[in-house]
Amino acid sequence: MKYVDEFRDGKLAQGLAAAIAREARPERHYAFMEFCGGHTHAISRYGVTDLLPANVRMVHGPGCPVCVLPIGRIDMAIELALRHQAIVCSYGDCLRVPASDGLSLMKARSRGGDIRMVYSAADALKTAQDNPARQVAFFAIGFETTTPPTAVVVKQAAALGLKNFSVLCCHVLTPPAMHHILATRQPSDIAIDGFVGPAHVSTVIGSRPYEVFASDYRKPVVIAGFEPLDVMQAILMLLKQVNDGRAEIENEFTRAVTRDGNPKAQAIVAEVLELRDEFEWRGLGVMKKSALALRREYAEFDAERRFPLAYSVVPDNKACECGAILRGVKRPQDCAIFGTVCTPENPMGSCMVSSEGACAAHYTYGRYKQ
Amino acid sequence: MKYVDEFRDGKLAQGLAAAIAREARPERHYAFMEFCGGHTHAISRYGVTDLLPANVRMVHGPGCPVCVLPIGRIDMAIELALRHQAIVCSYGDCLRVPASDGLSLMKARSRGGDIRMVYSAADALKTAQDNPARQVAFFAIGFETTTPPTAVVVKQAAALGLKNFSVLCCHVLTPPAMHHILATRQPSDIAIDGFVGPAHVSTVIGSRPYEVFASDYRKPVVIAGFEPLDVMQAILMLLKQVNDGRAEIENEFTRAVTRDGNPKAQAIVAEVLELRDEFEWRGLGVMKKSALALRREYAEFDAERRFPLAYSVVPDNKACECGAILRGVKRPQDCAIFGTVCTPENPMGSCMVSSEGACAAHYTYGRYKQ
Amino acid sequence: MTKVREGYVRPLDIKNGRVDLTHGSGGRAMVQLIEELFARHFANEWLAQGNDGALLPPAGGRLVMATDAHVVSPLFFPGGDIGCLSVHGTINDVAVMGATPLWLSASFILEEGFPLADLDRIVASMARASKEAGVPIVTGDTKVVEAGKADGVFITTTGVGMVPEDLTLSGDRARPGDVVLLSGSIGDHGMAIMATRENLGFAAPIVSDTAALHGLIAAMLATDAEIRCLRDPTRGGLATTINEIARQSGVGVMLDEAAIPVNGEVAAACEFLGLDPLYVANEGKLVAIVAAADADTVLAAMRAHPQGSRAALIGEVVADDHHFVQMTTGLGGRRIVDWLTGDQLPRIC
Amino acid sequence: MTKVREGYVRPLDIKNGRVDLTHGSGGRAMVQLIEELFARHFANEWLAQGNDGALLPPAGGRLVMATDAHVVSPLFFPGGDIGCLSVHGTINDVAVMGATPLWLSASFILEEGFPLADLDRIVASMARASKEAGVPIVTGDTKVVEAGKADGVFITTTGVGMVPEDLTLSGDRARPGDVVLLSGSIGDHGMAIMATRENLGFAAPIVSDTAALHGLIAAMLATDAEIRCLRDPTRGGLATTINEIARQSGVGVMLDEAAIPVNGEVAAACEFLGLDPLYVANEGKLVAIVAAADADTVLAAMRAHPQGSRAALIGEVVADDHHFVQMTTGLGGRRIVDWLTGDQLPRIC
Amino acid sequence: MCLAIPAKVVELLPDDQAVIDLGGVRKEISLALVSDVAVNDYVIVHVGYALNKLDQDEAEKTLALFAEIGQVAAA
Amino acid sequence: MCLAIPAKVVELLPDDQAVIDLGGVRKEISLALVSDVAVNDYVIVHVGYALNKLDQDEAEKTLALFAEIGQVAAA
Ligand code: SF4
Ligand code: SF4
Ligand SMILES: [Mg+2]
Ligand SMILES: [Mg+2]
Ligand SMILES: [Mg+2]
Ligand SMILES: [Mg+2]
Ligand SMILES: [Mg+2]
Ligand SMILES: [Mg+2]
Ligand SMILES: [Mg+2]
Ligand SMILES: [Mg+2]
Ligand SMILES: [Mg+2]
Ligand SMILES: [Mg+2]
Repeated sequence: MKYVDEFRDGKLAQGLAAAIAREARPERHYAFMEFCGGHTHAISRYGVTDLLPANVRMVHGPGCPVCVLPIGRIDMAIELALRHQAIVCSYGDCLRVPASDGLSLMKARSRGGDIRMVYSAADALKTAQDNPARQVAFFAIGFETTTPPTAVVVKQAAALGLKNFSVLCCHVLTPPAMHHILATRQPSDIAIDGFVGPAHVSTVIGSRPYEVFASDYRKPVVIAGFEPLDVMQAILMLLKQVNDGRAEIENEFTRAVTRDGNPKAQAIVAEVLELRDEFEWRGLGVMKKSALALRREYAEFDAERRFPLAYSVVPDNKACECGAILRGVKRPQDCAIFGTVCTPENPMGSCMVSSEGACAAHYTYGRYKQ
Repeated sequence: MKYVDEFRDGKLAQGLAAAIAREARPERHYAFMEFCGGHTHAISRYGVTDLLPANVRMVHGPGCPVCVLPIGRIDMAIELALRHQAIVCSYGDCLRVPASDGLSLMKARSRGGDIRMVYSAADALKTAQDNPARQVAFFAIGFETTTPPTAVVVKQAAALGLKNFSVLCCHVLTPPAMHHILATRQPSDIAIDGFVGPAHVSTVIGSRPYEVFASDYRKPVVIAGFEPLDVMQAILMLLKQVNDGRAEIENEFTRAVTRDGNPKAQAIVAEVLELRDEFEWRGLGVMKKSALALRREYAEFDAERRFPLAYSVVPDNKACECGAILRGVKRPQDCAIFGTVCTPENPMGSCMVSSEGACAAHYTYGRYKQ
Repeated sequence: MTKVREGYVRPLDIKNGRVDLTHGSGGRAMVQLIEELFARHFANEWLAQGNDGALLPPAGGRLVMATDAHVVSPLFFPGGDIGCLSVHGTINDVAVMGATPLWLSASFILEEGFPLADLDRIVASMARASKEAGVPIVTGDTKVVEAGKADGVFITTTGVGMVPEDLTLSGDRARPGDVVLLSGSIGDHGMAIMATRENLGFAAPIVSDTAALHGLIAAMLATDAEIRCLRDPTRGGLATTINEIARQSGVGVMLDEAAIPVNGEVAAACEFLGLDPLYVANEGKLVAIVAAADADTVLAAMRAHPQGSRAALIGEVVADDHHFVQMTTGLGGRRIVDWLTGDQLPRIC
Repeated sequence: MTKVREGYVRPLDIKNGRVDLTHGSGGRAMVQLIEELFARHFANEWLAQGNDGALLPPAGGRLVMATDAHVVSPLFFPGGDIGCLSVHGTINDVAVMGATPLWLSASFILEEGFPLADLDRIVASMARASKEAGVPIVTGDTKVVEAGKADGVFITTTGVGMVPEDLTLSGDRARPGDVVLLSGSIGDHGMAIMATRENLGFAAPIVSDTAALHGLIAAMLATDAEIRCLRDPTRGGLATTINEIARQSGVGVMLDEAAIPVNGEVAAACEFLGLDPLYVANEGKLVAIVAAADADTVLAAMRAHPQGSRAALIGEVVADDHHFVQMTTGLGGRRIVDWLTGDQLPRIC
Repeated sequence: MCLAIPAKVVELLPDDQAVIDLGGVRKEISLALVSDVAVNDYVIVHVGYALNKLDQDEAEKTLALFAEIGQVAAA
Repeated sequence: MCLAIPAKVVELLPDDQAVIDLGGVRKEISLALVSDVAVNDYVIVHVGYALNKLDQDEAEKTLALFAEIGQVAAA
């Protein structure tokens, strides 16, 4: 696989590992947060940590869209299926996320909900066209990466004049989350020396939105691809910035990310969606201007307006440390119920749900280190 | 089972058999037609023929409502299910009757038709109430016995204001068939010395409608129950009439049949249904005033008016002798394809379909005699 | 470090849980279902091997192997459920071959959404039936299909048994002059199922006869009488079973209606539905074709066993090129007892 | 008099016919389906006995019994169909126990409306697979359920085989120091199924590896090497199978990612779907745990067999109280290879 | 098809419904087509509807007649 | 969740659709979010949509840099 296999090459990894080992000064510790679940996954699945010196530590960030989805939003999707008898189309990632009353979308299926996994927003639209007598709701979640396809299908549905298609819009934005993490850090929290910045989000929005973090918070940010060598190279670049005393925004992922991103995708999103005043993130709480909703012009495709749906805040399990983990101030193994009560089969918190979640990644790929 | 077992008693049967043997004059042959499939079934299932002298022969008549149902009517029911996507409710007897294109209601089910067996017209009505979003058509077949329940549910549907219930009315009348048989007999046909008249049909219409056969055609008629002893007693009564030179209407089934029948049932039928000008009977052809249709006041419950349905005449298999068998001029074993091409699994003609059909009864119960 | 219980942690919620697709995925959820539900009920040393199949001790003699899928609806009925039925049905197929049933396998096809409580009840019933019969379930399989692609649960069981070298019971061994024995009343299972059908709308105190027959069969074989063939008249009823034997052996059979036991409620329910009890399914009855000289011996052995207390001689084998099964009716006439034609019955086994 | 052919007359319309409820009724229509479709394809002396089960010749040694329900969707896929899969799958479960597979039973659950032409194709494929493997289908059963209560056809097969007295292969025999051998590329079956799924919308020249492995296994056993255990990594893939063995034996396993063969298209399709080939099903591959000293001998025997030409040593058994399966990644790092969690895959077996 | 059974009325229900008994088997049927049916009456039941009352005197007379005929014939 | 793959465009289809190839696996995707894509271009594909073109020069430069870094480190 061109442009995939090369970025997983074991020999190049050895070289990057050696360079990282050289660059890391033995007298100090480094902690970098990889913002995205994609990075978390690459680090875990390829065992990148084993190639890092002991004094370079990676801290998982909040960039897993499944993890930050609050229970109340999944409850809404289940309500669409069970109470409003809509066909609910969902990306596979969301099917097993625990919701209220011991349910999940998967369990709602086994209680009669017509919930279908789709691989693309386009499949959801097609489902609506194929089932004209049924209401079809697309459970749209994801960061800026996944938002443009949702905007495309809403425009298409409008052009087609579909009366049975709507979107339960749960799209969220990465910069507010990064602000939140930096703004809420306490002096007692482990210091974070820099960020591995989003890969595919940045293909859409570009690297420019992260410049403010380098300048305002004096933290180096390196946009990096999701292949393991990309992550290693980003770590090397972060080490150099720290050692040089710089706090800049750098781009390792030049093959896909530019400073301005994809203007066409941005325009379509801006045409269909608008900022919400506020939105609850699981683990992080309510954040202002951190999510998107359908514009009034597309109101008839908004499941929240088409159906009598109300959002309720559902608190997480009390023992769950997801919030602290998502903010990078705790590790999965710091949670009292990690691996005992909370496992990928029976996730208690959001970080255990997606394989990109910090707890699931550690459970699935990393437990041997304990 | 009170009033059932007593009428199947082997010892009483011996007595009646002895009386019949005495009454039958050895110097002549007797042939009686049992009009109803119910009688045919009782004779076959209980082996009544074995208890009759060799010179008393029973000839099967046309009184099997499944047998006389023309293929074109079944095609209409299938069309309701497959083309109009209605739920078709049918008595079990009709499910396997071969229709056009190698189909039957059962096979139409396996091609996706929603065809449901009901035990009662009331179940069909309930199906409509339980499936308000679907059209439900009741495939109403049968003689005067089965007609009143159909009339009842049409009245109920009207009272309930149901918009999704209709009846494909195929109810037929026994007297026209008896007329037809007597009127079409050729001098070369086996003489029929008398009729065992309908049992349950007569509970509804009474014995009066048969009086005309005794008077006009000079044939004795004995109304008889469907238990084997009833049939034997009727045979004895017919023998006596023949031997006495009488041609009267007599009633063996006094426990359930009066001269006037059930006036309440007759009134309900008259209120809901009216005579058709003509109707095709399988094997017997088109007969005037021989069947019923919904009155104009109940037109909205008439499947033939609610759906674009047209009746087409479908000829029987050329080799099939059903017509002659139903008229009592041939026996099943006179048909060239009896038991080879035509079997209960693959019926070619109507008489092989219902266990009350002459060919099926002979195949299922009587073949050993060949 | 955190102590992780082997493989999974939170117990199955048997009370309120439902089968979902993960239970058939081959992953941890499936392992948990197998261990906490199936293995708990079926517990035996062979199943505990935990391999792809069961390794069983040497067993001398010829093998008998029989299999049946069980798709009965409803799953629970008066006198039993799909679980015990699936054990009895296959044990009986092995036993009527003259074999001692030794081992069973069980394979489950579960519909997404099926309540675990019902599954637990069914599996417990299987375990009880297997234990009572002394025939362990030594290996199994579980698959889950999407909601709407099955009907709750289907269970296929396969049985293996051993027959002594000198014993061969087979449907082709009936000879003119042999007698036909029946172990008890007919139609109970099928009518018990029918009575549960709401749309038939009748109520009757009819209980399925589902039972394992190998004990009765052992008692019959112990007489050393000349038993030609045994068979359990399940789907299609007595009529179909007798026709099968007549066809396999190339003979005719003459039955005596008056000798065939039918419980009153079964007869009455058949009357209502226009059915003939000869065609209604049984799950705990057997038919034996026996040399005439040994009829009394075998009948006595049957009657001495609780499952054969109403055993009766119901007919005899006759020469007939057409292989017709005929019957002297209660009325004194004669009729053919044909194969079952069609089927308008609910699913019964 | 009319000569009536035994029991039924007009042949099944295999070309255009469909399964209907009468085919499961136990009556003549069912007998016809069995004779004109199943028995025609499976023809063998044991099935021809026509009894409730098959009477099989004496077979020395210990028995192995294994069963699997097959519910794969779609029924026909590149490289096979549910028919041959149901034969291979159960033969393999018997064979990985070290047994010579001898007999199969087959039980069918058919959905009303299923085209007889498809059934015929499936049964012919089973017959071919059974013949090629030399393992006859000796008994069977057929049930029909109403349209909408199943999904075309489900097939449960049960296999019986014999193991020599001195051979015991079992998942609990892996010991630290043993090596892990794999017979060939992983993920082919599961991805071949996925590629047929319209809603996944990808096209790839991937062919299922469905195959009977008892020939390969016989060649391995003929080396007299110390083979601890064999297993076919089906549902849940290689990862799940290795975890099962680690758990049963109470050991850990360290795999080497670079040594595990994965076909390019399978890897690419996994990339598209975000799947890990370690969790994708195989139907013609086996894993062997072998004493280290015998690794080369067994590997050579495997590679000499056409089904093992790409056999590889993919890891070793280690002591580990957590029974973790770990893997050295292609990158040079290390990760846990956990049990499969959840399942978003189509039905594969 | 014209199958009908004589059964005893054991309970009258609202809406012209009744429970009948035949040999221990009970079923709910409709009395919409008959008048003046009381508990312990026998009715002829067809597709879930009583078609008529069964005249028990006549039934006994018929059976007595059968018995008499048999005796005469045997004489 | 943000899983995206670089794949080669092998065919342009009507309605802004295209066929892409990744290691022998082909899939139809949408080009609605990108401009000026030609056959043989590589695109980053996410949930069935191309998010961006992949700059092949930059990819090669990055790989070359990795190799260089490795050599330097090993030196
Ligand atoms: S282990 Fe579970 S409960 Fe604990 S922090 Fe992680 S997700 Fe939350
Ligand atoms: S045997 Fe068949 S074809 Fe011949 S008359 Fe009877 S029904 Fe018709
Ligand atoms: Mg069987
Ligand atoms: Mg059985
Ligand atoms: Mg049997
Ligand atoms: Mg299995
Ligand atoms: Mg269902
Ligand atoms: Mg198995
Ligand atoms: Mg298997
Ligand atoms: Mg296996
Ligand atoms: Mg069977
Ligand atoms: Mg289906």
